[in-house]
Amino acid sequence: MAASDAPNGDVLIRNAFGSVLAFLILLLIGVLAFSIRLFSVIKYESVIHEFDPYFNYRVTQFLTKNGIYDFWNWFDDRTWYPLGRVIGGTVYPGLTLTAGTLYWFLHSLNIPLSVETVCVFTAPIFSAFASWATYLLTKEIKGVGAGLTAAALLAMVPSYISRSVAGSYDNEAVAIFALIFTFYLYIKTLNTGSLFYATLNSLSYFYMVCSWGGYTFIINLIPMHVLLCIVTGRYSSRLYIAYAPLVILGTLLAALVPVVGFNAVMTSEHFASFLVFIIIHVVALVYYIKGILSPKMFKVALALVVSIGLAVCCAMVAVIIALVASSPTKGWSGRSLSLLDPTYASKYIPIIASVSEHQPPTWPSYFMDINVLAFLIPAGIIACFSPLSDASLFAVLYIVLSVYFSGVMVRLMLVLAPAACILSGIALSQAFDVFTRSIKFQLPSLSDHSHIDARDASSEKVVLDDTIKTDKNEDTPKERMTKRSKKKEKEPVEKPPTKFQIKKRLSVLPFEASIIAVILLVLLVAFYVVHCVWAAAEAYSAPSIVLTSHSNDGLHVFDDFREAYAWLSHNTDVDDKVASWWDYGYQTTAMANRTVIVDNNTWNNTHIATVGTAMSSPEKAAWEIFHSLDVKYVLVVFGGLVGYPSDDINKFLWMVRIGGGVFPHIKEPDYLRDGQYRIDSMATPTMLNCLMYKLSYYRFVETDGKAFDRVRRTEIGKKYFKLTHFEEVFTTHHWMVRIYKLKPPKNRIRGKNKKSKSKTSSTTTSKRKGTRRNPF
Amino acid sequence: MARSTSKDAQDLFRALWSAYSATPTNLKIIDLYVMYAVFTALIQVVYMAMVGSFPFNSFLSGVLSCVGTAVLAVCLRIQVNKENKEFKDLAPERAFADFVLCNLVLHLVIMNFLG
Amino acid sequence: MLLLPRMSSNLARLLLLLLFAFSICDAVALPGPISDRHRSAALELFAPQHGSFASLEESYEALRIFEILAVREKPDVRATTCPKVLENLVSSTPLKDLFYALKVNGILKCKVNGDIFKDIASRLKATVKDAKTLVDLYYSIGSLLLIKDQASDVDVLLADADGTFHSIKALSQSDGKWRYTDKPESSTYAAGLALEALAGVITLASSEIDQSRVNLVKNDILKLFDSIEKYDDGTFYFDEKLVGGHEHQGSISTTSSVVRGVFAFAAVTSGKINLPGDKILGLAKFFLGIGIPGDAKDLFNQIESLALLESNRISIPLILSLPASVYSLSNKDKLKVRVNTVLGSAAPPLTVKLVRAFSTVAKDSAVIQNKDLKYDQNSGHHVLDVLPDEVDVGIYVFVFEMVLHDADGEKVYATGGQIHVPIYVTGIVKVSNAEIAVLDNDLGSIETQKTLDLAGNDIVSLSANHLQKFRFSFQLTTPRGHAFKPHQAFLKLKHETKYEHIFVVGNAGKKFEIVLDFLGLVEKFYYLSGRYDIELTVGDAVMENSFLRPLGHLELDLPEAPTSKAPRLPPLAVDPYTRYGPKAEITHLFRTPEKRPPTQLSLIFLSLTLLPLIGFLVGLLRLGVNLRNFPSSAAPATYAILFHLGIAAVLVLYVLFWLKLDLFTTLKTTALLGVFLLFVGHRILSHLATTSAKLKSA
Amino acid sequence: MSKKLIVLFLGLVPLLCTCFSPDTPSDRRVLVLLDDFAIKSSHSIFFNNLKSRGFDLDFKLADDPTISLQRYGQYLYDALILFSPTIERFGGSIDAAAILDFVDSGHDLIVAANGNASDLIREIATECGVDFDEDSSALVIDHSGYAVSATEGDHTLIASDDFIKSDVILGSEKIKAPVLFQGIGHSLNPSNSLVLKVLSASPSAYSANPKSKLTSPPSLTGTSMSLVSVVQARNNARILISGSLSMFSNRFFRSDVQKAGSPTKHDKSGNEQFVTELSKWVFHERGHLKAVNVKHHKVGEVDEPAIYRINDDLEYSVEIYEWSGKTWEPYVANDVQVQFYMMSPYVLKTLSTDNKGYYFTAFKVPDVYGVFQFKVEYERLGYTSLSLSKQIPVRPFRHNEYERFIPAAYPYYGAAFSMMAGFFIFTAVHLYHK
Repeated sequence: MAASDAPNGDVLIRNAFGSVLAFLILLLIGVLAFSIRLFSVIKYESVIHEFDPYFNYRVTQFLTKNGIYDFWNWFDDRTWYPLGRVIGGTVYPGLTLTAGTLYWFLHSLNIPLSVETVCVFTAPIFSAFASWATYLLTKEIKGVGAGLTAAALLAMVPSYISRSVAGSYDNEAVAIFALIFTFYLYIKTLNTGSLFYATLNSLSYFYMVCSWGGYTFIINLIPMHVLLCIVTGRYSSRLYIAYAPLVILGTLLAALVPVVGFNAVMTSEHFASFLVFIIIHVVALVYYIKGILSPKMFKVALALVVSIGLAVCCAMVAVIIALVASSPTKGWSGRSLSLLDPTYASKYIPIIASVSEHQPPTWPSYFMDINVLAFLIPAGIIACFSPLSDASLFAVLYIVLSVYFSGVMVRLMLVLAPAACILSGIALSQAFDVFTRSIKFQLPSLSDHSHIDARDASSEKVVLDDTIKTDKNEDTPKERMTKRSKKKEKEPVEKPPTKFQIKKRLSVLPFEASIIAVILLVLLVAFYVVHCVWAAAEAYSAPSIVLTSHSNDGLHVFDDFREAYAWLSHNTDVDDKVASWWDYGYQTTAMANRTVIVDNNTWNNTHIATVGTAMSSPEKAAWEIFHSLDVKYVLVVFGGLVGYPSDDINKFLWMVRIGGGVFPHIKEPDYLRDGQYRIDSMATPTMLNCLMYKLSYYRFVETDGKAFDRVRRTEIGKKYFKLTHFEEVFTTHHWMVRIYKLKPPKNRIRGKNKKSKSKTSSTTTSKRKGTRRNPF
Repeated sequence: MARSTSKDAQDLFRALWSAYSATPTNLKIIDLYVMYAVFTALIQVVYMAMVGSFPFNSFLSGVLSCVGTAVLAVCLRIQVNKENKEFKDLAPERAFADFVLCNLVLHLVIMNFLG
Repeated sequence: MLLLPRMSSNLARLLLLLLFAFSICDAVALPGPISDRHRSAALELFAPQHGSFASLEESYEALRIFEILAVREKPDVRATTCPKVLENLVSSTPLKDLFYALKVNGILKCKVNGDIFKDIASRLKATVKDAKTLVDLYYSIGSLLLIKDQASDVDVLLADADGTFHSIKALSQSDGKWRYTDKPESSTYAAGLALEALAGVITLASSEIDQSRVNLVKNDILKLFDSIEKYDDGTFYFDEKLVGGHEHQGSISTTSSVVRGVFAFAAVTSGKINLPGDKILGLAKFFLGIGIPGDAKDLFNQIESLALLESNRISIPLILSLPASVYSLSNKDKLKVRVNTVLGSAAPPLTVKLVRAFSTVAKDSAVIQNKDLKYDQNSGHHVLDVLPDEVDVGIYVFVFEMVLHDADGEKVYATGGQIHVPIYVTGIVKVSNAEIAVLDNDLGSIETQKTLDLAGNDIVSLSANHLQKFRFSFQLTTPRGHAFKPHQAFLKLKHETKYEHIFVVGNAGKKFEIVLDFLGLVEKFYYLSGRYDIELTVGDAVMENSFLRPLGHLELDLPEAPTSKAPRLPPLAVDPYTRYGPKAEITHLFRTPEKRPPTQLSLIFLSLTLLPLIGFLVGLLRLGVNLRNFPSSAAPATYAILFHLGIAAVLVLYVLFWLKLDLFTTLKTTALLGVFLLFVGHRILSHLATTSAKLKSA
Repeated sequence: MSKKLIVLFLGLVPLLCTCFSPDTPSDRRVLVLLDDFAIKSSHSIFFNNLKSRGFDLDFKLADDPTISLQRYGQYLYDALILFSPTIERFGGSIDAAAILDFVDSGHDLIVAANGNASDLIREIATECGVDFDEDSSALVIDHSGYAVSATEGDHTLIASDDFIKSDVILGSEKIKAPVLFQGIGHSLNPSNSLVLKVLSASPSAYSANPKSKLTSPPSLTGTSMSLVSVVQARNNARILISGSLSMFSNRFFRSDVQKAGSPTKHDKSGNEQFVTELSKWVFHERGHLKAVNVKHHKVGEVDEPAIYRINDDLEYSVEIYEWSGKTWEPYVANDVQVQFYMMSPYVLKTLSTDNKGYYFTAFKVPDVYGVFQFKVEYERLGYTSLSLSKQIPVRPFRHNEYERFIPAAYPYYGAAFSMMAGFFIFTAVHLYHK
């Protein structure tokens, strides 16, 4: 199509050259995105990280072994004993299916990779896809240059790396790609207004729904955008085509995913889309009538239609409100409620608040995760406003929302990252654009050096770029592509030429300033790159299953978790039930292959509360609870010896809260000495007698004479005690995992009499030795 | 006042009618198609209101298939409408092809969800 | 000596133990002599299986017992046993069997001709000469003895009696015990055997045995008696530590073997072995104390030893026994005492003297001093006809003494000096003017008072609150009109929830009174209001009319338990019969299926939903739809048809999918059809496009 | 006598021993610990009775330094009789802990105490849940229920006839004559469900020192005081604890008995029958159950599935037998129950039986998925407790097991298909209309 309006051959050639170059760059970006995530494999080994990935891994294994239908109907009786869990119905299958297909594909090509390998490398691969998707999306918004920059930025943005290093086999790894791609298709549909893209859009939305609970972000963001367009009077029939089919098909497809099911229409995360769906129809009708009527008649019509429309809307709103009110938790599931009201979770749902990644982030974490992008975002926003298209409006909306959400939950940084990349990509490219152009105008002399006719501004810029730009191969094609893209689709950006004129006139900056600015920008980018590489190498590629610590006497490796799980799998019976706090449930099932009571899929609060109660009860009560659950072994994680901070004692208050939430006899204040949580001699007796304390610190004093806890930095309160209902069966090398066995019930019940003193018995003996009774 | 509004309404409708009658037949066909879909949807909603939403998935698929059809038809109508300047360069046949594709997908999903 | 550690322990215990020690050493129930129950027991223990006993040993024991006890209806086993005896005599059987064969023969007097005895005797002499082990010597010498008095004409005299005597004596130990062989471990049982054997040697000696040796043996006997053991009831016995290699002998068989040996030896030696009489008496008591043994061996040993004691040369124990040690004042019992020999035959003329009698509570004040009991000829009892008035109900210790009429009897008989016997003098205790009252707390003003006759069975019902007191009192008087303090005087309050509270009713003189101040007791009563049943238990060992009777019930209302320290009730005993037993059945309630509308309705609406389709078609016709645009030329037309067929195919496929196919086959087929559609559709659509373009241009 | 030597020999050789095994539960080799060999004679009737029932008795002095319960980690005896009330310290390797381990490893125990029972014996009893009167000089006294006797003046010789009503423990034949008892009483912890009062004192009985005056109420009085108790431990080891050693003695076996206040005079006490029946129970000659062939399957199928679906119909069956001392006889009862259990019983049904030891039932799996258990927990007075549990998961419907083609949904189907039809028509019309 470029051919259609390319005036002459060499432009054509240049365009072709540019596109090839762009393609190459994209390829490189892909490679970068993939390779920057391999630090963990290089530094450690090719293992699955974290907790959830182990579950996904296990599920994938099941899928590859038993096929898709068994997976769909998988009832897992080895978790959540004795309730069991319908995996097929409660898991987001996207990731698993993806990996599964990958696996089958590879095997059909006779590439015998193990399931684990596939799982480990799924995330990097998809992050490459994600960066390409970013390119596409940004291209739709602001042209090729911005696209490429954004793609490059996203390829190495830390917050995304943190979730997608090789081995962190988690939903987000795939979901981010799906998210961006969906947005891309939405914008694409919006720009072209073709049903074909609309279909694709809903399909990729389906994939997103399969992959991650975050799909609600999409199904809320897009309606908002539509609404915004309508309000700002930017309604166009393309908007209708982009939106209406998406709602219908999307909803249907979402309802196909078992885990979502009827929620796609029942819960109120989705209501916004329906509301907007109605509104857009009304608006469409209005516009239609406006189109076919004479303005004067239209006045009348407007009155009528609007009134009707309003009536309908009100009715609908009423209905929706009613639905919301009727549906459970006011129709909003806890997590999304905690989105809207940051304090909600900590107030009502401790189990959600207990997860660290549900905590609101701190400012450093912003800097850590998106680094300089944080400063580029505003620039990007400004850039989006000149000029404002539907697409750029979308970008702005996206960034605003995601900033808000990320402010609520750390894990939503992930949603923020692409937006940040897109906008800063736009910002950067615009900035370079401006500076370079001004530089060019400062140097007319150079212009005749150029052997290219100066008719085409962009073409000249190319040469200038060649001479000046450091990162030329990033910028030269940009302009071209923008031009081509602009040429390609007429409607969305019909005023670029005028824009260019304006730009040329306005942005004439002093030469030195521009140079310095460019250099500064380059430095900025360089700094960003350095930071990202550091983050990828150091911060985010530690598989929390194997820990290392650098101390003065070199590197220590703590492989206790796998040691413990191996012990379990070798020394316990296959049907034994292992109780632990839910964080370790997935790993226990996946690595030790033992039945667990609760795991990281926190679907049953009561069950978790039961375990929490047991952990915070005194030994006997705890024993009874565990016994009623047929628990054979209890596993606790204890960092006090090596100073591993995220151990059960530090999580203990959450157990108390969660337990207390369901069983009122567990009261948090009983475990706090005037408001603060301590385990030293000042701790409350309830604390010192609860199971968790005992199991963690049993025999701890034997390690060093005085039982000094390296995490809490204090000596523990109660050092010498015995366990009556539990017996220690295994403790790992660094004491990080301790496994206890429940003792069987006592064979005899002892009487009440006290044990006799030896003194009295001695006297009685002396008495009795005197004479013996005649037995006859 | 009421008279005036009713009168307005009357000649509004007259005007509407005249304006509408001007529309080409193929658009009318589409409109008819949309009407048909909408009515089918309405009947189901009535039925649901009467007997309750027991096979909810069936109900959803039934209604949504109608609504979807309608929506897609509307999209088609927008695209093939000669007056619509936005889609001058989009060939109606291309639009139709997309329409068919979209429909086929829709019905596949419906069938899957119908239970 | 023993006291010191006790001193160091607490004083209460000391007193208690002293009491205990006293009560044991000075008051023992005396066993009576052999009675008919022994005879019946003997008969049942020695029951011959079909006419004969298992072994000769057993048959000997049986016959011997029957002989001693003079059992009349003894089973006649002669016919079956004699053949056994003979065969054992003729054939060269082990010494033991030979020995018992002879013993049996000694009783049954089977016909055995003399020369059998002769060669047995010669054989035995040979064995005696070169026998090493004690057992062999014992049996052989015993057999010789038996032959001696069964066949007088046989010469059984030992040529080298001294040598034999020496070889036996050589096995003796310094402590008076003997060894079976030359192995070191010694045995008391063996001592018995040895002594018996020595006695045999002495009798069989052709020449007089050196007296000094005999005296040595006598010393051994004395030493042996130093190792005698004593039970707390003053009985003496010999016991045997387990000896390796030899089967272990219980105290009965050991003792009896010693008795056998000693008396046999005493019988054959001139001069007296001066063993203390009380030890002999203690042995007698021991055998009598056994009562009736459980198995034959013990019975045999018991009876035979007693028989030996009955007629021994050292001292014959006399047994003083009381038919009853419990005397009821109410039915004027007489205090009877019997004196017998161990086998129950009459004692020599003597008078039983009641040295003194004192109550266990006041030990030093005797109620009776030197009193002779009158001998009653026809009953053979010594009777104390009337108890003096000082003797009230209570526990006493009577001290008896036997005074033999002929002076030198002391040497022959062992009377055991003063004999302490506990006597329980019981009687009916008078229970009088019992009254039960509820008082107001501070000023003991009586609110309700009831008197009741404890002898009868009348019931009171009272009510009180926690501010009041409960008083209950009664009097106890002995037949002699003294105050009586029963061992057991409990007042029990039992709540309807089965919680019991027991109080000891204390006394001042005759008057027993208990006052319950509920204010102080609410804690103890677990704040349980409601009906309390009152029960009185009065009982004592010497109180013939001990009773336990309900006094009625008390409606008590106590304050609510303060929530701060609500006393958690101790668990009540669960009735074991209700603890088990089947539980109530549980059946699961299934979810009720959603209500279905009537099928007709659905069908109606089905048709309704199809109506719009009709409407659609009709509308199409109304609009005057035509298919003029259908391509006229062949190729596009086919494409068109194919295109629509394709769509139809896909739709049909969908229907099939809904009917039976599964997702993946459907998807695959759809993909295929899709490709086809793409192709065909592209052709037809492009064709249409060009035609329409032509039209425009035209 | 020589026979006993052989017995002893057998006892010492663990290889030759017929060990206490689940398929023949009753005991064989019994160690008897005495503190005076005379007891062997004075209680010979009881011992002979045991011998005649085929037990190998091995008599030892309790302080014999050579005694030991196990050798090479294997027990030499199936049961232990402690007739050594006064023993303060056992000989050899035995101590209280050893004896309790003996019990905890499923062996049986008979303990007899008397007036001056040692702290060791008391402690063993306490460990088994029987608390003898802490006052070491106390005896059971009963001024209303004593045995009339010319010689026993203080009423410590008690004629008790308050037996536990259980045929399995005391045999089907009623014990007519009262049982003579002279010794110390004990109390049971009411919350202890393992211990049973076999012979309990009369309401007027109490436990005190007959020689000293009472000041405070005695700790044990009335029917709450127990004279003879049995314990069945959780591992079905059985323990008999009697406060009176002489209860087993020949003298009491033989003597006549007349309960105070009752005119009838039995010329033989109930001791022999009582003790014999009790010993039969203790030595597992009675009341020992076993369950075999636990089966469950869907109705109409034979082999048991790995997992059930909700609303399946299933059949459950089990066979229960009782040990008669020689053979396994079918156990007949009508109150055996099975639970279908997940944290709480969802179904609890009484099994129907064919009176030949075969118990069976059928029920519908609840419409709740999860990991269930078939639980049979059968506890009856005097019988060994049966506790079978079998884990079985229950899954929800598969995606294609739900009901389809529901009449109520016809209109929706109709609509969907009419849409498809309409679509088809529309394509044609739309394309070719001119």
